This record gives sequence, structure tokens and C-alpha cells, in this order.
Amino acid sequence: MTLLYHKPSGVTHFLASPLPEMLALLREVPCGADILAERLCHRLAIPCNDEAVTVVTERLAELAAIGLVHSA
Amino acid sequence: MHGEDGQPEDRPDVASDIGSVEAPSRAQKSSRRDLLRLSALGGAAIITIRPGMAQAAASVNMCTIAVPDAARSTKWIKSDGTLVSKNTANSYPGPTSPLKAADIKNAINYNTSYPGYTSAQSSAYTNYIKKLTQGTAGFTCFASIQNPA
Amino acid sequence: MRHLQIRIGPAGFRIGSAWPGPLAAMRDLYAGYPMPQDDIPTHTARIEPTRFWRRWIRPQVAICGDHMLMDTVPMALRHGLLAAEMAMNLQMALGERRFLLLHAAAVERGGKALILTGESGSGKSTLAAMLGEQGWRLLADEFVLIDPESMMLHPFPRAVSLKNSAIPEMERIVADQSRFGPLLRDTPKGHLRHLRPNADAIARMDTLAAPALILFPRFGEAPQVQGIGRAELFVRLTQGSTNYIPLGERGYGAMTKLMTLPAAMFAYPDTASGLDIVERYCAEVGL
Amino acid sequence: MKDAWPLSRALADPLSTRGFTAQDWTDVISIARAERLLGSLAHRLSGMPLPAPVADAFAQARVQAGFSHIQARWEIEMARRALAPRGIPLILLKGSAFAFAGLPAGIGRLVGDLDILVPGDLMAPAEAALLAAGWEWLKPDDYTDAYYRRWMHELPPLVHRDRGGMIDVHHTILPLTARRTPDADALVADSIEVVPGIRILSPADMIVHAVTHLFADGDMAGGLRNLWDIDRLLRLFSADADFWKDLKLRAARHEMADPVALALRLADRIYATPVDPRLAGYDRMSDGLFIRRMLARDGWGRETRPFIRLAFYVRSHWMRMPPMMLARHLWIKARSRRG
Repeated sequence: MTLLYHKPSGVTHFLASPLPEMLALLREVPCGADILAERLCHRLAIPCNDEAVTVVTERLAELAAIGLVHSA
Repeated sequence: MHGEDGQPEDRPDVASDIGSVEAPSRAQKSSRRDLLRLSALGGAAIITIRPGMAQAAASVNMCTIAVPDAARSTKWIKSDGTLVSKNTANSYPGPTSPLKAADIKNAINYNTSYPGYTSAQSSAYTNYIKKLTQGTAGFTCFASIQNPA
Repeated sequence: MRHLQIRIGPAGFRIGSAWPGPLAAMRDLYAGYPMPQDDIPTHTARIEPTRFWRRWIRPQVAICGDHMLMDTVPMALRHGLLAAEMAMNLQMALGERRFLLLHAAAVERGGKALILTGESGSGKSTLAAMLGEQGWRLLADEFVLIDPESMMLHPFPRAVSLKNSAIPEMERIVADQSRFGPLLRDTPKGHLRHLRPNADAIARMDTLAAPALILFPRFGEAPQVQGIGRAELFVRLTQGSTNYIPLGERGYGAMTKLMTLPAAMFAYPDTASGLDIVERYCAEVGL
Repeated sequence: MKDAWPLSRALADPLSTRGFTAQDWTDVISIARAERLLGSLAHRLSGMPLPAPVADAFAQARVQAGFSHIQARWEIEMARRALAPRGIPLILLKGSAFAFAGLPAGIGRLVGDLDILVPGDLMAPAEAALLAAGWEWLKPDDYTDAYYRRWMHELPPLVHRDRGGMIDVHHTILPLTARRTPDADALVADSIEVVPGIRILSPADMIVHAVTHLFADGDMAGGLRNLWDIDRLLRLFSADADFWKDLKLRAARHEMADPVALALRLADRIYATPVDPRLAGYDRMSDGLFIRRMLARDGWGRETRPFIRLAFYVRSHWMRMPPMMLARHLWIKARSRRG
């Protein structure tokens, strides 16, 4: 679990993996869900498949709902 | 999608302060793979800290909630907690007097019934209370009841 | 409006009452407390009739002040003292923006503070009151105030509210009967009696202490001790804080520092074994 | 204190607090909290030598206002993210506008709900976009809902299901039942872009809106704070040579000339706001009633003068509705309360 204080909203969140890893990757280079899933799998050294893309897409939506990421 | 911090300089106030609580991802490779399995979606990945005991410790157990609130007092409460016209199937008239915080707390935590009401009725009332949002009558009380932990 | 002014730690209160009775009880209970700094209380608490005739006819006491809550149940006039105490609590819980405020009790020894927290009924007040009579200094009962910058604990030695079985327990060990308020029967929290902290706790209310240990007691179960993970500690402390969120980044900073303190949870069947467990934890961390 | 006059004096002229006794300070703090003006007072008196407890209370009031600004800006940002992709501009009103644009009226002010103005023809898409982004109805009963949609100048309030923040979406600045009809299209057309996608009203329109809020919204409750907003805005805007001329034109265009004149006279009397006497007009007998109503607090922060309050409550309903509709409204409200 990673603890995070989000300054713009003043809200505290706990994030479970792989959300912190996803945020770290987006901070390096912003990108869409497909590419993010690939980069994440690469970083975690696991094979990338459709399931991974689905999970990343869902998790991105959760992050967007609390405002930690947003569409360009 | 973009990470907020990936935004250009004209959004200087969007910076996150991430501090690690417990060493993350010292997990085995198999559990790493689990992270990206569909089944992993079942569990909550985000816990947001909400106002806990937003109210005085002293006020806890002291407030009451009218079910439904005064403006909608003619409505009945369905088992899922939504308000419906009276005599709708699976619905009940509200309690004759507002429910007390101590009883609500027990009902939320231990599924107990309200004094004088059946368990089906009680669960409808509790579901109604759980749906209260900020700005609605009774929310302040509900927020103060929310159990620490 | 007839009223009383007192200072408790950093907070100056003005307590107004529509009736003389509760105010007289407050005066006795808070005898010996200092006046607000510069005679300027900045927290106003009031108890008033819910309707004007309710002052005389079946009196109903509403809990009011600068900060108020909707939906609070009016109280009987015989519980007016409790209503006044609750009105004071409300001012702190809803208004405090300098200190991080934890719903907890605290005691001090050798400059270090033990924080006892948990839900109502966990026995934290009783344990703190007991320790306060046994060589520890009582720092706070209802609210623990932490300065987010220095991380020092600022004493807030309010009268301790003893409930039910804790009342006879404390009556047995406190010799000075004038320290007790009237016995309030059948309040919404059961039987209740207030206890003024001892003279030392009041005289040294401006002497700060460094938090050293956080314990979560749980009364009424067989003795059992367990650790608490840091994430869980964080969540429990925030849920027990009345102003964590509105303090913003300062609150977060303070909470992450508190999170690094030694902490544990324990269950205990009676006060004696509870005190025993507390002392063992304290010995472990050199407190 | 017998009323809130020392508070309004302190805001207008901080040096007037130099003779304050300990009791005066305690009273003025309670009154200012009740009027939601403690943060504003704290800023007005910053830099003056203050007794330690007062300085501490003021510092805490500033913290409180500061965090409400963080929350307000975040609600604005989240609303922008919901509306911008559909090309709907966000025109901020009231406290959110002051806080976002950094106007002096925002300093120390508590900002509550998010109020936005949306062009009338974009109301439906705006509603859909907000619902999709997690805002929900407060689940009002059918009558209230129908009433809002038919007669009010806004959607029924929406609350965000996770954050709890409330948003009021207006398409004009007065209820359609009111006897005056502001020119909503002109409000939108002359609004000013602060950052891409986020706009505020033009200075003259902002004053006109603050005036509608002062008089039409409720029964003059919170009047001292709303008038303080007007004072702060007028002092800023009137530095522009054309401002008073603009204000006169806009007030006329929105059918608000009389209320604007009254607000200017009240600001002059209560906060010594410099106003153009040609717009303010002559004092009237009734001005004094408004002033007595707005200052009705005792030293414990409690409301006083119940008769005047009641009169203003009834008046506020008269202003918003034709008599027959008012009767119907009060009847239905009374029945639902009796339940």
C-alpha cells in the first residue's frame, strides 16, 4: 500500500499495486491505456495480454474518478 | 490519459506527494502477475480517507435521523432504501419517530433491528440512511455515526 | 446571558446558560482553573431552551455556540451540565484549526506522553483517570491536541467524564470528594459523573509533552495484545480525528509522523489488568 | 454588543477596534463566526497589534478559509474536466469566482457550494455530463423537482457521490418567477475567460449578480457577508473610469436598477463603500429597516429582532413568486411538513 496526499484536492488516498506503478509511469511519459499496459507489464517483467489491458483501463478509470489522472 | 504531473508547467498546483508506507512490490513474481489478472479487479485498489469522526465525540450517539426526512415524510421505504409511494411491494412506512444514533450504529455494524421494527423493516431503514449524502437532512448525524475503523 | 469563563490549556471558553443550575455545577467542577488569556475567550458555548417557553415548562436544553450541529437531541435540564460540556466539545471538534485533534486521552511521565485512543466504551478515559492518580500527569481526556509543527502534545485537561462502572472505581481511590461533579443518572450515555483532574494536572496545563506511545485499549475481553500495522494505525487515527481533513497538508504531515510511533492494541477484562498491560508496554518503550 | 454594528465598523475601518475591551473582542468573534465573516475580519485586521487569543483565533479562521479555497478550486477543476470535453464553458459565480480569480472579495472568505452559469441551451448536456461524472440528485420529491425545473433559475442541486461537494447549475441569475428578467445571454456573452474553459462574469455583471443574491436569495440571511462581497468588488472595480457608467447600463439591462441602487446605499451606510451618488440615489425610509435586519445579532452571535426577520422572510417569498403561486407553494410545503 502506498499512502498519498494529493495537494490539489487536499485528499489522502491509499493506493494498492499496480496503481502507484501506473502513476509513476504516467509521470515519466503520459500515454493511453494500451501503451500503459505494455509499459507496466514490461516493468513488472510479466507477459502482456488482453486481460492486462482490461485491468489497466479499469484502474485508470478509478484513478480518473478521484482526479489523479485525466484525459489530455 | 495523462498523469497529472505529466501536464505542462501551466498547471503548477497539480503535484502529488507520494510517500511509501510499506515497502511496495517486494512481492513474488506470481503475485505480481496477479496484480494484472481480471480477478484482481474484485478488490478495492483505492482507499480514500473520508472525514471520520467529523463531529465531536460528544455529539456521537446524540443525534437522530428522520426516515424519510420531513420533506418526504409521506413516502415509504423500499428494502433497498429508496423512497417509493406508499403500498409499493417490498416497502414499509417510515418509523413513527426519528431513529437514534446509537441504534443506527448498531444496525450498521451488527445488523440489529430498531426497537419495535422487524428485521426487514430495519434493514430498509438502514439502507435509506446509508444513501444519505452531504446536504441532505440527516447526513450530519450519519457522518458522525460512521464507525472509526 | 449568565456565564462562566475559563481556560483549559490553549483554549479560552465562554459558557453561557439560560439556567443558573448547570452553570453553578460548572463553576464547582472547574474551580481553580485559570481565566482565559487576556480575559478574551475565543470559544463560545451556550445551552439554551429549544423554544422560549421550554425555559420553564418541561425545560429542554439545546446545545449551541459559535459552532453548532443540526439534528442534535435536546437534553433534560437535569443533564444540563453534560449539555454544557458537550457544547464545549463541539467548539473544539468543529472549530479547531491550529492543533491536530484526536479523540483520545493522554497521560505524561518524564516529559513523554502515552496516548490512549479508541471508540467510546473502550475504557480509555478510565485508564487515563486511574494513571492520573498513580504518578502520571493527566494531559487530556476527550481531546488530545498535537501541534503539527513541533509534534508536541498540548495538554487539554478537561474534567474526565466517568461512565457507569468507572464511577465507583474512581470514587474509591480519589479522596477529595470536591473533585467530583454531581452524579447524572440515565443520560444518553448511561450514568455519568465528572471528575476534575488533580491540582498538579491543572497547575501544569501549559507544560507540553512529547508523544511516545499510542495504545488502543478494548475493555471487557480476555487479556490479549496485538500489534498494529502502520497503515491501519494511520486509518484509525484519521477516523478518530475531528479535524484531520480540514487541516490539509499540515494534518497529513502530523499524521505521518504520529504513524511512526510505537503503537499496539490490547483487550483487558478489568481495570487492574488493563493498567498492568499498559505498564508493560511503557517499560518496553522506555516510558 | 447589542448588534453587529461594531463588526461592520471593524471591517470598514480596522482602527475602530483600537478601543475594544476584552468583552468586545469576544463578542465580535462570535458575531463574525455567525455571519461567516471571521476570515474576512482576520485579513482586514492583519498587521495590527492584536491580543494573543484574538490573533490565534484569526490565524485559525485564515486556515479554515484557505482550505475551503483548496476544496473549491478542486471542485471547479473536476467540473471543468466533466464539462470541457463537451465544449461547455464553465462560468463561475459568487465565492468560487472570487477564489478562483483571486479577487479581494475572496480573501478570507469561506467558499461553499460551487455555483456555475451555463447558457440555457446547454443545460441538458451540462446535466448529462455532470451525472456521468459522478454527481447525483439530492433525490428530491416530485414537487420540488418540478418546481425547480419550471420556475427556478437553476437545476435542482447536484451532489458528488464521493466527494460530497454540491454544485448549483444556473442558466440565469433570478428565478423565472421573479418580476425582473435579467438578460442571461448578455451575462454569458460578456463573461471573461480566466483560464481556458473557465470564465467569470464581467465586473458590472458580477455586481448585479451579487445584488440579486443579496436581496432575492432567501430573507437577507447572510446579508452582511453578501454586502461585504459587494464592498470589496466595488472598491476594486471603481478604479476603472468607465465602471459606474457600465454598472448603470448593465443594471438597467438586467432590470435591476432599483435593487442595485439600494445595495449601493446599504454598502455606503454599513461599510462606508465609496459609491457613485447618481446611481445610489437618495436615502429612503425603508433603508433603515434593511440595516436593522442585517445587523440583528447580539454579543453571543444569536439572532435578534424576530419581527423584522419574519417580515423579511415573507417579503423574500413575495419577491420570488406571484401571490397565487406563493399560496400554492406555502400550502404544499406546509402539508409535506405535517406529513
